[in-house]
Amino acid sequence: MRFTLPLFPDEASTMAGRVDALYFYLLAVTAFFSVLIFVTVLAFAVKYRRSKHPVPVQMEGSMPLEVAWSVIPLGLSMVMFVWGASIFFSMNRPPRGALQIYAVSKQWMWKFEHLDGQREINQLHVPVGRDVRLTMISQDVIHSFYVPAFRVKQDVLPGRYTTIWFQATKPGSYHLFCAEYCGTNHSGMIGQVVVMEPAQYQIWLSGGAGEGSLAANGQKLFRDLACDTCHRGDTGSRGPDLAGLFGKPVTLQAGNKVVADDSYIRDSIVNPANKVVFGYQPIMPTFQGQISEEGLLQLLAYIKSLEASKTAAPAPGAAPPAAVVPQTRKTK
Amino acid sequence: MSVAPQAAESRTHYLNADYGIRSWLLTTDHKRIALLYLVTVTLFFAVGGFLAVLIRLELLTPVGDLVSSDTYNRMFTMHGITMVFFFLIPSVPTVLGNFLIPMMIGAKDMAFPRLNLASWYMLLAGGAITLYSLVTGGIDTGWTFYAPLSTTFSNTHVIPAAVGILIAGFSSIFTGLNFIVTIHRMRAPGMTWFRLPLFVWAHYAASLIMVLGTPVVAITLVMVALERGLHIGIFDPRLGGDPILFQHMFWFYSHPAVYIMILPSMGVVSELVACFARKRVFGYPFVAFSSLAIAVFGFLVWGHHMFVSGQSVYAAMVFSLLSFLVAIPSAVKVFNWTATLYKGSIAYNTPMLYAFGFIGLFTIGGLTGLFLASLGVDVHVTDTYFIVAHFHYIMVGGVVMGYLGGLHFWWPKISGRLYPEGFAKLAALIIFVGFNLTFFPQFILGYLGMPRRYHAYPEEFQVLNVMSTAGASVLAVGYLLPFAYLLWSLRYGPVAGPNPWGAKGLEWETPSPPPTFNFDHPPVVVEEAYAYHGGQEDDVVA
Amino acid sequence: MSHNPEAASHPALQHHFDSMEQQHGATTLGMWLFLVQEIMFFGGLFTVYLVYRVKYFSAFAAGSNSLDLTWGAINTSLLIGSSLTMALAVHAAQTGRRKLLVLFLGFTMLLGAGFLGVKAAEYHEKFEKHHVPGASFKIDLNDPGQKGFKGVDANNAQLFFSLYFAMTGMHALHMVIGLGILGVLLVKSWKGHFSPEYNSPVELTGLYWHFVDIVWIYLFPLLYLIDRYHHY
Amino acid sequence: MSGHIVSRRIYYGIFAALMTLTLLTVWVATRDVDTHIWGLHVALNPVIALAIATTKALLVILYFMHVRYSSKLTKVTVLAGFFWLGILLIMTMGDYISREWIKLP
Repeated sequence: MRFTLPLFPDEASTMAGRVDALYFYLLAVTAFFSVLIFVTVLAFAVKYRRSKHPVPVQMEGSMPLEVAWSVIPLGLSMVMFVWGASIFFSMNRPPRGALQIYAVSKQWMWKFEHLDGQREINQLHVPVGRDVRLTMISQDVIHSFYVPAFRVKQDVLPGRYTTIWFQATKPGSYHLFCAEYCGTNHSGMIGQVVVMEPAQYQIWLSGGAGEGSLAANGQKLFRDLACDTCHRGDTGSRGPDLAGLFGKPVTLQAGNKVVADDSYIRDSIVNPANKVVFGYQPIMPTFQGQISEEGLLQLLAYIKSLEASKTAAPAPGAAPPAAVVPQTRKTK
Repeated sequence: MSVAPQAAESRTHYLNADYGIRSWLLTTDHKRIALLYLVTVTLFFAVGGFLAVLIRLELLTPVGDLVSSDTYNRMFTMHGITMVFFFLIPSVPTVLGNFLIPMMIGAKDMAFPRLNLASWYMLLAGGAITLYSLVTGGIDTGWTFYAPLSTTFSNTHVIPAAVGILIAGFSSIFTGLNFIVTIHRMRAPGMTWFRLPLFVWAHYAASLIMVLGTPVVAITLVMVALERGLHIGIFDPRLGGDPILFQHMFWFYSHPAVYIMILPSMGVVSELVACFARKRVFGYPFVAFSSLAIAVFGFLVWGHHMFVSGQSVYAAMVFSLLSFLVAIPSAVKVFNWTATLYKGSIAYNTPMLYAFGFIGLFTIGGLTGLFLASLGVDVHVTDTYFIVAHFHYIMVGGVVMGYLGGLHFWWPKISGRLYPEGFAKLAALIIFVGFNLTFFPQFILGYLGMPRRYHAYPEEFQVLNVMSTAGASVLAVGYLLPFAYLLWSLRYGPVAGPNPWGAKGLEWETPSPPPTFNFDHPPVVVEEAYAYHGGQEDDVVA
Repeated sequence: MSHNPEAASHPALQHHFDSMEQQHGATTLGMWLFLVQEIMFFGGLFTVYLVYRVKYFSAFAAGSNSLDLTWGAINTSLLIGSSLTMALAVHAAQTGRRKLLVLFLGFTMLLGAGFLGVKAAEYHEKFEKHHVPGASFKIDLNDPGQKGFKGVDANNAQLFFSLYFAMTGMHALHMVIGLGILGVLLVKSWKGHFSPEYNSPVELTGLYWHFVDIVWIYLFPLLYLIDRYHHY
Repeated sequence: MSGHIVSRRIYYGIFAALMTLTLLTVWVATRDVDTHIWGLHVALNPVIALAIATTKALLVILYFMHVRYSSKLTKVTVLAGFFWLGILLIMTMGDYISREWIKLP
């Protein structure tokens, strides 16, 4: 047994400092009140012990005291609330232009897919000093993506995308844990986040991407599933045009508008009957259970990569549309 | 002792009024039912405690070497289920509450004595079915039964465990119902609401939660069983269901359930502090109403278990704000107990030591709750050992301390005998030290990022885990001691008089052990609770 | 909570109560608390219903329109009628009219049984159509009666029927229990157990029966009346 | 001792009202009562259906169940039941309604 007694985790993301600052405020307030109560109780217990103080002095309550010890803690805790909520809000709003990576979790492993086509299992390579955004989904039960050194955590749900973002500040290798109990090998569902200097990250990127970019694979799947017979992108096609769709509002049959985000596109593939676009017939069959989560992510990446001006289905063999090189890519 | 204790054997009381197994299994006397519960919850505590020891032994080393991960998962699941549903929730209300509330309000029995007995049978049946799932292979979903793990993916005995908890839930509902009706309708003449002991107020508040919250978890478990048996899509995302909905329904009950556990213990502490400081409780109405405030606000905060679950960001913010509000009435209680000590005349009997322990540990447990209500910090520490430490400080440091304090305090009333004070003080000390050694390191582990429910863990967490396991073994010794000396005292303990502590309250005005219908003469109440006057006349135990 | 040991002791007064008044107050409050518990128990189902109805409205509308409105309305009337006869039974008990009490309890049971009969017929029809959730569930778009399910995800339709069966099934279970209690009351009232001084069991059973009626009063529009207009 | 005795005429009146409301709710359900408020399409059918159901439930509670003639404690107990049901429904729906409010870039 190595005798190490760590008391404080690494701070390796922009969020870590903010969380720790609030943590120290909380520690200070709670330490103060703990000591206050312990000392008072002990002092009274000793000073008024029965052998020294046999006759108690009866008293009623005291309204000013009751008000004071309700209002002061309330005020202090409202500071905690506002402070904590503002951090939480930042955690839940990924900044624009973040490097997009996809994650699929299953019992009991993590799979990461980079836009260039690199795939990793239980390891995630990211560059230092760059916002990274993960769009995550689970194939089976609920998992939770947790990197203690980054102070971020987000449950990964089956059937629905969740996102998390961080900006690593120190190169190194950090624990990745599954934090939501997920069955037999829950404690084995661990991995590493490897934070690299940008130059090294470039070298790593140019390494193993053998199977084409995510969007290109999505394009292939799009054709294999014959999506392009209906989503042709010209007038009179039976399905809506997908070019430039991502991030835009869509009017549905019931008259309501929704924004075509990750979840909308996924739902429209696996459960098309629920979100039929205004002016179209509900003829699309469901693809529930027919496309793997990774396949869905490839389709998603492909649809995101389509820009409005281009045709929906470029000639076979053409370069994958839009810039998919992460360094220059702007997510919409 | 200044009052000559009358020999318990020479008169008829609830223990010797009737003999034989039938007289116990068919009794409708709330005091006998309380003893049936005492035996039952002690049994479940032993099962849960044994599993806790195994869990801590496994975590002595970073690798999973003592048991397989499947076994480990079954152990912590069963530890959670037995401790929460079959020990902590019933403990104080069904043992101490059942025994004392009719006496404290001057009634002959609970409002529905047969329902009271039926509730015990329900707890027993629910426990038996749950233990059946343990011996036939166990269940590995965690006590929280999160879907879709519990509904689709686990291949363990989820349905029997759910059914067992459902039945135990109805035991709890009927207990709460019985308390509320008893407190409303059975009070002795002169026993107004503001003369009620705070113990009764606390149980009233806890009973509200039992009646209003438990049915929701009951129907949720029915749906889990249906989903598991029929795959109808209520919580299965592949069929259009939403697993987050399960979490909402589960925590709607299971968060307030924490207050079902802690409120009755808070009631115990109010009694102990008043008696051993010889003072009326400072700010009685504030302490009383804070119980009700906790019961009501406790229902509005369940979403703080779900900050990283994929719940709406805005819902999370509302739940966070409300969670801070529920902290205030708890703080008010602690401050009032502290103020009660001021200029009191404080004796250090064992129950008072447990009350001190409760105040200290509950303070830490409650204040660390603020970390979890703060959204930004909760994201980091939720589902880690920080949570585990926090709720053990509340549930073990709070509830069990209160339960043991109350058990010692009323033991003379229950059994007619005094426990050995020296051993009892030693045990209280051992439990306090062992508890802190077990659970304080877990706060640090949690902030370092060690997730809960891990069978194996990275090496750098080992030292803290070894400390925790060492503490657990101390704690285990601490819990075995009362078990031994309380049994011993049944036969060899000095005979207690009706009021060995010089305490106020109707239960102390009747002999120990009390007669079957509690009072030889129907009491009439003429003064407030805790009418300690300060003279030596109250001072029975030197 | 008036304690009056001198009050005339009624044979139905239990030992731990001081007076019939106290006993009546306690049992009534106990029954109301039980009903509050029931509200929360059904409330869990209503919550699930609400979430999925909002999420999968078209599937719920299609499922609702596949239910038989006429039978639903008839059942609502039967149950309201049984509530009336139950209220009259309580009245008969309070005024000490034994024969009327027996008669109205009998009517109540009859109407309740009629409700369950209709429910059984409806369940049977769902079974024939394979609309019972589970492995054999299917939507048959070739059946002209199921045209409304066009463009609806079968899983979501199944969710509607799951909730339909869970809610009406839980309700029917309460009816069956109610009928059992009414049967016991019928025998007891025949034997003259109840009087103007002591009729709490009739009154409390009445509360329970009316509560079950109220649950149905909500279930009827929630399950049978979704988006009827657009499907007509 | 027994509870309040309500006149039988009230019972018949309530029964008639309940039957009328049942017919009304069936009739309204098959009519188009959707409307536009500030240009938003609002389906009034479920609102009316639930308003009628609540009226019916209130009649049953107040008269058949004698709550109108009962103690304050009974009234508070009934209210508490519906209040807590409201907490469960509203706070759960709060999550579902506000999930889409946060705009991800």
